[in-house]
Amino acid sequence: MSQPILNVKNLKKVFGTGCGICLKNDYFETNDNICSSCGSIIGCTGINFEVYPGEILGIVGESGSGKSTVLNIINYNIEADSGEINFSGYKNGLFNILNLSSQEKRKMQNVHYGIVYQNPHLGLNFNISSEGNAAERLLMAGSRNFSSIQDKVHDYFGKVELPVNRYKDFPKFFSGGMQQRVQIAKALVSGPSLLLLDEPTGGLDVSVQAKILDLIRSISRELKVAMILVSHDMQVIRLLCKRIIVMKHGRIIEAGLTDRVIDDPLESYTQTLVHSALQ
Amino acid sequence: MGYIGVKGGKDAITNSEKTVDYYRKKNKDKPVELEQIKNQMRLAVDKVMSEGSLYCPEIAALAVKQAEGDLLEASYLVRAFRSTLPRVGYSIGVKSDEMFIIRRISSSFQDIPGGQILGPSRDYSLRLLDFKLINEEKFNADPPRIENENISNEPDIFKPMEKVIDYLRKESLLEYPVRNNNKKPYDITRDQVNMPLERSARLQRLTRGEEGAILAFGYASMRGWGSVHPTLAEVRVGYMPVKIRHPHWNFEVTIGRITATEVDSICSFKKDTVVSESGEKEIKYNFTLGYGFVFGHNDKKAIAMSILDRTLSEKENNSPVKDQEFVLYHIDGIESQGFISHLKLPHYVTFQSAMDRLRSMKKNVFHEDKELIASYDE
Amino acid sequence: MNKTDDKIFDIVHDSQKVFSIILKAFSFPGRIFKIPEIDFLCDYELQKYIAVFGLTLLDFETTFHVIDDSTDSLFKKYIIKNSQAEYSGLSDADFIFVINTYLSDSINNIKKGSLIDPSKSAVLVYLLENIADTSKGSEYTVKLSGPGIKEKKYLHLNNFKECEIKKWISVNKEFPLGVDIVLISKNGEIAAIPRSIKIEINT
Amino acid sequence: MMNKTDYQYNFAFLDENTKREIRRCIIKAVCIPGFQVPFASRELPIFFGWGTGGLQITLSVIGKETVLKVIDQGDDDSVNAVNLKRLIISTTNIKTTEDTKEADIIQSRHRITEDSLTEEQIYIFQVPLPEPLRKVEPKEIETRRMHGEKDYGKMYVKLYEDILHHGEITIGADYPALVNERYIIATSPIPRWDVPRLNLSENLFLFGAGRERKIYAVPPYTKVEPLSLEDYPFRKEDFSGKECGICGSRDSYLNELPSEDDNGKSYVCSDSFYCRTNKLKSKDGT
Amino acid sequence: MKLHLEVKNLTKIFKMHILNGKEITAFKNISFDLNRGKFIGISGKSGYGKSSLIKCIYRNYKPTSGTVNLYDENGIKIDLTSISDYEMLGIRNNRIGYVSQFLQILPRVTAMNIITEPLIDKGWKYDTAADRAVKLLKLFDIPKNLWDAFPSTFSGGEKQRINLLRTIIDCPEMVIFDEPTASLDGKNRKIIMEIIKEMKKQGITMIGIFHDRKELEELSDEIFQLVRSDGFSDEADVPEFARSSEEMINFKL
Repeated sequence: MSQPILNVKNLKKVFGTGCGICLKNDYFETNDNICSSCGSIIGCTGINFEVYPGEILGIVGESGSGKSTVLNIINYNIEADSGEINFSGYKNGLFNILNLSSQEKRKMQNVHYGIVYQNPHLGLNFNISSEGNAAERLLMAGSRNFSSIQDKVHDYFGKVELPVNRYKDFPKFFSGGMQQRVQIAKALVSGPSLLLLDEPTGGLDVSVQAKILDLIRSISRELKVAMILVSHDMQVIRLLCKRIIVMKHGRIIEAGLTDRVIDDPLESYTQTLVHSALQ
Repeated sequence: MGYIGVKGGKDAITNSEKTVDYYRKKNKDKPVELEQIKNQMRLAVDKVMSEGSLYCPEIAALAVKQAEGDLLEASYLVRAFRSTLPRVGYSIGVKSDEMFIIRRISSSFQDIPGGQILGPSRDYSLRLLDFKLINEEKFNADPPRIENENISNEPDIFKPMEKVIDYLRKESLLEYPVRNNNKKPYDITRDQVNMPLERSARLQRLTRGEEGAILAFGYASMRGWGSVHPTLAEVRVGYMPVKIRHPHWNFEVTIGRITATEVDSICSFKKDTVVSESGEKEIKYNFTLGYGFVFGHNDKKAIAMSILDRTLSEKENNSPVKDQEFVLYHIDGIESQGFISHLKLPHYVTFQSAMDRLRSMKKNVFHEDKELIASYDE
Repeated sequence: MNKTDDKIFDIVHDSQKVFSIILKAFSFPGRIFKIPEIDFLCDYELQKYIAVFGLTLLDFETTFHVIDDSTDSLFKKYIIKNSQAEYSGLSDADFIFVINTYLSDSINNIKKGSLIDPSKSAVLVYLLENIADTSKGSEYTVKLSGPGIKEKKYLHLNNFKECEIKKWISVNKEFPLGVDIVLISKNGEIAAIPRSIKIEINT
Repeated sequence: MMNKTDYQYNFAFLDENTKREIRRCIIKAVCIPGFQVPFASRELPIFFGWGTGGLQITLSVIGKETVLKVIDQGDDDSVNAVNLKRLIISTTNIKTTEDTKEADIIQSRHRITEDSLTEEQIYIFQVPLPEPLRKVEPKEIETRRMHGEKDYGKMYVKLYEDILHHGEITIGADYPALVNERYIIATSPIPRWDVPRLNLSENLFLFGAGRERKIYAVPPYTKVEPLSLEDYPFRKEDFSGKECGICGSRDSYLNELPSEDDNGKSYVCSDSFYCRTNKLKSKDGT
Repeated sequence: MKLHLEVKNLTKIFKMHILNGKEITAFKNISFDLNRGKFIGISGKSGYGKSSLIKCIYRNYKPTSGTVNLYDENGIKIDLTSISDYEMLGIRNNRIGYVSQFLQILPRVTAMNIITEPLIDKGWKYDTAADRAVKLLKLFDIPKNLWDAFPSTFSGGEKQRINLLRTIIDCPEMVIFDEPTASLDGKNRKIIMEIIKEMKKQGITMIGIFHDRKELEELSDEIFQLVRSDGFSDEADVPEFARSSEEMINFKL
């Protein structure tokens, strides 16, 4: 039985001023994510889950459900109000990595995690070459040999099937699908043990979307990197994930094996979601 | 061996300075007296005190004389002199309602308690050259008297006057400022300057700023680059007492007075949601305030400063004039003239280094480069 | 400015001389320098050298704290009177003077700076019996390495608790956060250990 | 006040509070090698951008006995060097020298002297742009964060991009270097020729930026590595096959002088004192 | 005889939130034992809960109450209803296979990749996994030109053979069948039946639902018949997957 690579416990984030009720207590009302006393928005609360080596964990929910908040807390883009995350690659998972100093967090982002955003502007510098974008991760992680960095970057560009003659081009001249390929290669090139995917096929055409999903699937098989995939699209999740979490209003509504959640949804929201998705 | 560069910097500087002196004196004129500059170039002296960041009309007048009327140069002389002065202590915060007013106007209200006092102002004069000044006789003027006998409510300028914004505060249209009396005043000439700056430091940086730069940024804001278009609650000019706490006996002592211009401008309103610990929510609407304060008499700089105080207090940063770094780093005339002028210094060592690179790169031009350029040139 | 009286600490020239030695001590960590003899009337005569250090670097823009083995803390009074520096709590102090005693666990409360500005941190100034770079009679040595040291440097602190040095090591473990340490002996020797220095204890 | 024509400036111009503040900053700079310590820079009688940072450090460090050397572009007689010396002497009356070995303190713009330096000397640079990351990031708040987190990826990406698009690193002078394996610094700007001299030097280097209000330091015996990639190593300016037209030196930094004779140009040592002594030496030799 | 699977008091009640919280009982209090190497068949009328029962064992559905104990060679048991999802994935990958009526087709994945996937997931090298797959593909009589084709273009029989092949490639100790032959014609049925019989010979424990009673009797060591008790709800209201019975009668063959 392998140990989880990531263990998330009781994550909470409140957007807004917050008050004694929503910040200090658990927030129980489930019909919305607005604190009835101060009007703050509950980004997420009571979030508990594990990610195991090599698996793709899906987080599904409509926009505003808190799924991206959770992902951004893990990647240190958003600071959680409370909670704990243990990562097996850091002090054997015995340390709450939310408490790292900012220079250690930066290292975590650069070495241990990779992230692919829906909006490529967030993940890529549009004014340097695609190669430079991917090389940045290796340079950040301490590699200092141009040729070996370039070889590795080209290797990953090959894996994501980027045309060879475009390696030196700036991502701003690329199509959305190509930009996502560069993002994925960039995220993976430093050999992270956890890949975070935030709606990676969000704004793409259906045919391009399918190709990116195939790419993610084959990378998962080939590199055995664990992934968290955030999506509002049940079909995307179903295709890639064996375990999923269903979120709404900043809370986890239901979690389980993907086929179980789809075939036997237990919670009211999940039943609605599944039935509307499958029709 | 070929041509060898010529040196002799020391002589060149000495001669250059002699030439400057020659240009000032060559017309066999009689020297301008500092008293004349102080009295008749009042606004130039005020500007130099403001940008030179030192309140001393005599020193400012000397600087104007030495700089042959280049006011930025004069301000710089004053700033440099300022650096040599030991810091004796800090004054007690100057209270503007203690101002002995010579000018006070408000554009927010038709009339204000205490009345509008136009005072010395060219605002309404016709901009026509006055040729009478060419041959002016020696003069000694008396203060003008009010000639229109219909005006009965002559303002009592000797009484401390309530500020217009105090009226707005009483009406709950403007928040009272939050004061932290325990906090030592920020001093940008002594404390480290770390962005982002707190408001008190921003105001100091603004009040020392170069008038033209302050005007340019303030104007840009009004034209839509950050859109603050205020209404002036009050512009007041006058004399203010400066007090210190006596080091031994611990009471307030007035040590002198300064002339200053102060502006409160009322900008758009804001909405705040205040939530108490128990979760009670209160929504507050208030006007926002911009504040300007400069040494001497200078309406336009104080007004522009109040606009920039407002733009820099805005939370969202969607315009250059709302960006602290952009505004505060670039308004200081002393800093900008220095760096611009440094281009005149020799740079041959670093330029040598650059030439070396360029030659080297020209040698191994990458064929890809040509493709790259071709593909982006379209 | 004013003509200096021979019996007064000359704030212009004496403090320049002392500063140049302090700067040397920080530039060459662990190396022992001698604070110059200055003939002036010091009503804190007993520990004149640490007083001279204070007069050189402190003024009304700085805060300080004293940890003293005596209760009346003559030193604190002396510095307030002669430098106008502001006395503050341990956690706010720019300079912390530890006189004939130790900080122990309270070392964790002092300013270590932030990653954005690590210079907003405290300087620890210890007054101790003596400092030596020979190992006569001490039960352990402190091995220093890092910027300012050619290879390595040994310091011997007689009658100085080893556990205090362990506290230094722990407070300076995440460079650039940390504190800078100055050791001044009663004979006027001075040595410094900036936070950039790796400290090892050999017993 | 206006009657007082004999106004006397403090020793070394600055008032003592200012000197003390700068001294405290210098100590912090030495303790955190390469970190740019913010300080409240004062206006001086010379322009910002003309060496006020280096000058403020010099004025805070010198004493009555100090022997000072000031150079600009390596030259003791350059206009700016002369001007700075004039100001310092007029407020201190200290001795100045052109002899590198004789100087306790050397203030410099754009060069390190060719002659080696000792533990007893302090070398002070005038720095116009102290922020090395400005090349890749315009915002001060962001560059401070990057230093705080040792987030230097963007800087190395610049080198990578240079190599990718130009086949080599394109930075001329002011070549960035990593100090003590922690902070990247702007090297003053000195030419690349001088950068290796910062590494494991015997003397203390202090850097002052007046307009940008920063002080930083490279202590003695401190590792200073010019940024590079292993297979594209750092390279100095190439003067191979060239020599000084005055002293014949083939191993010093040369200034190129356009002239009308055979090659169209000639060369002369940038370090004027080195050139003079070298010429004397070669005379003695022959 | 070694006990392999022990079902105790298993109950599944669906709570239909989208039908105002209506509760539908799929089956109630079902208990039975399954020994190693045996085949148990489940029969009963359509909608009586046969499929729900085996889905609860495989955690396609979450049982409302009861336990499902899986025993290993040494008699150590794991309760499949209480282990974590991740542990259940491990059981699915290593110990229990599941063959449904249809192959769940992954778009743009070749037959070869579908078959080798379970092995690759366990860390096999692709070449070794492919060797094994080729042997089975030949054994199952899949034409060579289909190996690298996408199964979405296959016939029903071919798809179902791929499905079965994928399940048995990594030698599970137990396989659950959910009408594997239902959609096939006679010839293809025969092929599948032969494969299952071969699996039985090799000692794989099995439990299954077969549409055809004859097939079921041919394979089973024991058959359990699900029957309905009184008070059954109006079928018209009930969604397909939730039709139910409440009791089960056991009769041995």
